[in-house]
Amino acid sequence: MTPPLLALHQVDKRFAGGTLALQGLDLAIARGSFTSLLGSSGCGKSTLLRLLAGLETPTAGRVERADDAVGNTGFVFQQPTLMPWARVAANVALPLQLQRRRQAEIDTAVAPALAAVGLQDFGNAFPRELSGGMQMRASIARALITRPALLLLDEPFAALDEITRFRLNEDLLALWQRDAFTAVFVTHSVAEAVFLSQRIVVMAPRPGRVSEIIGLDAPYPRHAAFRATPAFAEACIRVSQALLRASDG
Amino acid sequence: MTPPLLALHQVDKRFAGGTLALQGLDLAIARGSFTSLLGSSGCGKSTLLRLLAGLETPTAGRVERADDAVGNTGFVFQQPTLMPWARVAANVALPLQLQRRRQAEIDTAVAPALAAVGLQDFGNAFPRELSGGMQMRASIARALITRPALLLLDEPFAALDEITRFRLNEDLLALWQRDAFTAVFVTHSVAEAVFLSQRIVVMAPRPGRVSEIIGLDAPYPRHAAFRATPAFAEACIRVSQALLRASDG
Amino acid sequence: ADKVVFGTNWKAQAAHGGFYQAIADGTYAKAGLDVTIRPGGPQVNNRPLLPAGRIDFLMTGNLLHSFDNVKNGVPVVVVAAMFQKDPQALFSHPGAYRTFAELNTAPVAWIAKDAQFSWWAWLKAEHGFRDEQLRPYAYNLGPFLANKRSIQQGYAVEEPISIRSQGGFEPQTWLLADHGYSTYSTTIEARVETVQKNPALVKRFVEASIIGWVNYLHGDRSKADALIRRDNPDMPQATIDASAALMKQLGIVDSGDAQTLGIGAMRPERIADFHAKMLRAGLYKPGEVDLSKVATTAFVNQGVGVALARQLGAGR
Amino acid sequence: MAEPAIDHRGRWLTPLLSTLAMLAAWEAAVRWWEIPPYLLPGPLLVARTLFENFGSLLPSWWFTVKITLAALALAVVGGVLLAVLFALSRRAEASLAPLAVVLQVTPIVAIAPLILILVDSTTAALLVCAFIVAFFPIMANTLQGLRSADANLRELLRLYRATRWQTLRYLLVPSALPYFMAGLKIAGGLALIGAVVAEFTAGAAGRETGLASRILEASFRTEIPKMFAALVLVSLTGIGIHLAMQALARRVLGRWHDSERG
Amino acid sequence: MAEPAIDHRGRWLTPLLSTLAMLAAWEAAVRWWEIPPYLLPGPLLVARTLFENFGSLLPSWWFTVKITLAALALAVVGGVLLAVLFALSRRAEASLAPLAVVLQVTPIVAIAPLILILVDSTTAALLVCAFIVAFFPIMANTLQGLRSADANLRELLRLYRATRWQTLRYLLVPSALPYFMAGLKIAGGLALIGAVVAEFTAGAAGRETGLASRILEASFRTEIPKMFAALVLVSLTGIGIHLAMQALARRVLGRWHDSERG
Ligand SMILES: Nc1ncnc2c1ncn2[C@@H]1O[C@H](COP(=O)(O)OP(=O)(O)OP(=O)(O)O)[C@@H](O)[C@H]1O
Ligand SMILES: Nc1ncnc2c1ncn2[C@@H]1O[C@H](COP(=O)(O)OP(=O)(O)OP(=O)(O)O)[C@@H](O)[C@H]1O
Ligand SMILES: [Mg+2]
Ligand SMILES: [Mg+2]
Repeated sequence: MTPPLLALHQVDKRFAGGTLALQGLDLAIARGSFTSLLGSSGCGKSTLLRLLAGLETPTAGRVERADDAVGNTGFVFQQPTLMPWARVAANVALPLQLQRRRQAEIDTAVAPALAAVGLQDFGNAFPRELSGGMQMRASIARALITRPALLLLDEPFAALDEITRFRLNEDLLALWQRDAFTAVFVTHSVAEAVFLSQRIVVMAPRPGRVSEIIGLDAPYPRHAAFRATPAFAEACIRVSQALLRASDG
Repeated sequence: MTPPLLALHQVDKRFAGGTLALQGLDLAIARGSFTSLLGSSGCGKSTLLRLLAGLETPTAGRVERADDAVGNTGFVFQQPTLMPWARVAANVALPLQLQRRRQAEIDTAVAPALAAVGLQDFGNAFPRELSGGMQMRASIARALITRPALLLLDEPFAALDEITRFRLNEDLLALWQRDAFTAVFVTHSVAEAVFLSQRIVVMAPRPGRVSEIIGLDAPYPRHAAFRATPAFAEACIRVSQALLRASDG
Repeated sequence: ADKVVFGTNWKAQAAHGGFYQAIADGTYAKAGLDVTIRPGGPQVNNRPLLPAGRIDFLMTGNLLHSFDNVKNGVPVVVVAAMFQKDPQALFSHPGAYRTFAELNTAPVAWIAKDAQFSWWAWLKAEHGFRDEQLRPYAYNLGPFLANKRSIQQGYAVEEPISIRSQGGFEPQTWLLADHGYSTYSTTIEARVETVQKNPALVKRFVEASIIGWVNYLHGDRSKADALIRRDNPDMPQATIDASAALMKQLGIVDSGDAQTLGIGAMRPERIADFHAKMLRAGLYKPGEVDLSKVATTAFVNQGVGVALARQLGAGR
Repeated sequence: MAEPAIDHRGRWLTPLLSTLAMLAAWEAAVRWWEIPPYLLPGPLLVARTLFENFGSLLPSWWFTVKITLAALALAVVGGVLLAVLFALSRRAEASLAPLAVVLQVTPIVAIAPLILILVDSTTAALLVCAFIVAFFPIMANTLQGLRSADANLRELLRLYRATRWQTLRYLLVPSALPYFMAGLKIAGGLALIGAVVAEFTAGAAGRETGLASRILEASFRTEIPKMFAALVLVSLTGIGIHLAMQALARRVLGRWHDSERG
Repeated sequence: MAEPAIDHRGRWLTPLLSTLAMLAAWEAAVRWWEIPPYLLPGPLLVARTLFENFGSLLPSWWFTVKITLAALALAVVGGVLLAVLFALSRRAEASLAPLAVVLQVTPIVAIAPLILILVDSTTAALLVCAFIVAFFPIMANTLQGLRSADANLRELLRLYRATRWQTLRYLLVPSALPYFMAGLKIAGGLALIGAVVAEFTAGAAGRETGLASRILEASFRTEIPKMFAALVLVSLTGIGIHLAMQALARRVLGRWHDSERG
């Protein structure tokens, strides 16, 4: 068996303020897998994602990150996190700039990236001139533009309407199948998690820990029709119940 | 018939950048009603809410706001919009401070307001020490603390897990019935809109305008069981179809 | 007693000794005056305070200021000239230059700002000095000591003492007064209004100051020195002693007319002669300065203190 | 705030009117109390003197302006470089910040002689002095600005393993701009005053003299109206620099920073 | 940045070591080129002179410190008040900003006599001069800070119909704090230099003298080691003020502002 791309061993995370955000967490993320994180607000999903990205260090335990994950990670933060002084196109182009790509290459990459999230007309706008959902979409475009090996998404579609959300869900899956990256996806939507993932990690709060891990074996590619299948509905119910158990426990 | 609390007549809103966010918008909000706004990302929902609050002025047309709405409005912005230098309790207390309430009165009001959104243990934290969903909940507590006559909510629950979200939905309805305020609620969740509202305004994009208005006559109080009724499912389907029509048109 | 504030143009030093003497030994008090001395300083400009009425008398370095006052309609007038010779001098390293005429070949001349606007113009016009030599003198000897070919300005009764102690050599002193710079110095200015309305006060102040100077130069100056050191705590007694000795040796105060007419003596002809030189130096245009308004001799030339000086053994 | 934005004409009219009002009050005070011109000349007299001496003041003004702008440029370069160094390394800050403070608080008057010994050309000495006066606000403000970069954006760049240089270029520098602009407004005035004060203390006379020499000369020679004329030139120059900086801030921050909206 | 935070001991050790290194280099230079003490004394000689003259320098130092702190307090009050006025009303800014600039760029040397005529006590004159030097950075920075308040929070307050005073208290003042602190760092040094320069020009004579008088005296008498001893006192005071301001900033911004993290 190949070693996992990312692995957490008995990880604790306590913040300076004293909050114990995560405790005794064990988790392995296989290369090329699609994992969703579900859990109540404040249970430590974002913190876990930041540990996976190497943006936080654990207070106890160990985080192992394979070499090909480091420096080749796309991250959609929970907040849009755009540079207010740069136009949308420049914001989206930033990761390429940081990789010192040639300007021509950048220009050809940015236009389709914007179009993919429906922002083709707003490349010249400043972030403050976008709606909340549009800002998140710009942030998604930025995370995808480098075709990262590891994609971490923190509630990327929460601010979007269902139609856009469904479309982007399918687009994301198509990309995942084409590029075979590893995805860790935080969402509050059970249906979204079921639609997208191979594995759903249900977290319990106070302190944050893994409550249950639910595997989903529906085959890919999954399309809109999958949402209408009994298997889908049944999985949703299983996950919802796991969530209920996690928040009761 | 009593005049509406808020009324928009043929309102256009064009931003300095040139974007025409709203065009020819007519809308009346009756006193004590619960209205939801649905529409694709960037179609002008937030802009409409800001017009209703008097935070923007229309470029054409008229916005009429009854005297009892002015200065007695609670607003949950799409972003948490907390003061980074103040602790959570102080952030929530701000509206009362501005109304120059006595400190004792403020102290007794803040604790239950925090508890209502599950932040009883975080009154002493700074906003940066909260998770995204917790920040939104603080913002909701702040909007409710003055018991406003008009409550404008811009995707307040988008960052929350379904369990918390369902609970807060019911809490909100209970408050609405007790205090008889007027609510305008922006959401991307069709189910949420159906569960909460008397009336759903479906907006169409580019430029933003009212596409359809769907009335819902399910009686209040509505509880979790309502979600399981055929009437609920049927309404959801109707609204979803209206949304599809709006984004196609 | 009448309250009188007397402003000087520098920190307390031996060159102000006579005035401190008159306070210390009660000469002013005897004249019915309660005098406060307000020292000036390198960047402290007490001069506007006189016409503004914040001080009553002002000690002024040379007559140029008085010419400027008349030219600009400032209603003040010179009532006495305590120094017959201006102690203003140039210094050079020993043996660097043989004659005053050679000084204009010095590569560097450390000259303070105020001098650049007054007698430097005269040195240029009369003695061939050049602006290229100029470097600003911030009353710090270091740059001069460091450059053997440089020259610098200074007070003949002040700088040689510190050059001696810091540089360890006796500088050559070129007194401007010996080369045609014929201004009076350490003059006392008063407002025209005071002179007209209260001449008695002016007379008492001038005459008590003269007596003060006689006593300072020829009598026991220990109490005056104590006052000087109170106003300027870092002034060592040795410097005061050396300075006082130089004043006598160079005949700064008590020479020429002063020996017969008394200290403070002024002659209009000499003022006119000095004015003519400054005219040639281009500092003034003809007719700009009404010489009759520059000074009044009503309070000097009475032989005050001459007898006292002889009695104290002056000239011996 | 609730106050409506002043319309375009108001933007010029208000300061003009208020300046005129102040000048009128000054003139009135001078006439009412009959303050003689050798103490405080009225603005009319100053204006006339300025007009009459304009030809002779102009070269001095130009000299001062040159020193000011050169010193400001040096201060910007030096201050920004130092701030960048400090922002990139706490160690560098800990080692060098004391030196920067020492430079700021050392009175030029005291060290001018040393500078004159070390530096041959008077103009260079003037520049050094004016630079010392002007660089600190740029440094302190830019540093605070570089430090104030958004923590989330900082993490984004860390994630992409941006080099220090990239972090600087793409994040820190734009974040510091509002602070830098405020520092520039302060330093603009300080460079001017630094040029003047430096000339007071380190300046030579002769042909190459600036406004400071004219001020001193007029002061020594009790030509107070002329002194005020020169001071007015200094003030006008300061206001000019200030307006230029303000326009620059508006241009640079205009479309994205809260401070330049409305 | 990637650099690890310096540990607690390092925070003191680094500047100490770097200062010692600089002093050693200075001493070595003085000895190597045999620079005479009347040009540039070595640090050892300066230290000895400082030690020997400590008793006589102490009262002067204390006098300067008093003026500095008083001027800084005045500058804070005046600068903040003016900034608040400007932030609340663009009109007020348009009318009065030119005056503030004029105050900033007018050389004290030139107007000191005028101040001495208007103000009776020398100490008060010193205060006025030092204030003039120090107030502008506070004003400019605080103004920029007040303007930089988050637009969304501004709207929130508008919604609750907060009065101007409330907007100021609950939003603008906290928003301005990071800018104000940077301004304070600048003004701290400027108040000190202002106190020194003011004493040079408006000179307290007689018993009540500060470090400026000691510097000048020593300079005139070419007691350069003593001058440097006094300058060192000024520098140390400046560094002390700077460290105090830094500690204050850390206290005030510590828990919430990006600039004071890590
Ligand atoms: N300050 C602004 N300046 C310029 N354009 C703006 C501004 N605010 C909003 N817009 C534009 O107006 C349109 C409507 O924005 P609005 O925020 O109302 O959308 P929304 O319906 O709330 O979207 P979302 O669901 O994504 O929040 C968008 O196209 C946006 O780009
Ligand atoms: N910087 C911080 N300092 C102190 N405590 C923090 C910090 N960041 C997060 N926390 C705490 O850690 C816990 C987990 O936060 P986290 O952001 O991981 O939650 P989350 O699962 O992402 O929640 P949400 O769904 O609301 O975004 C919370 O209790 C929060 O208060
Ligand atoms: Mg989160
Ligand atoms: Mg919105």
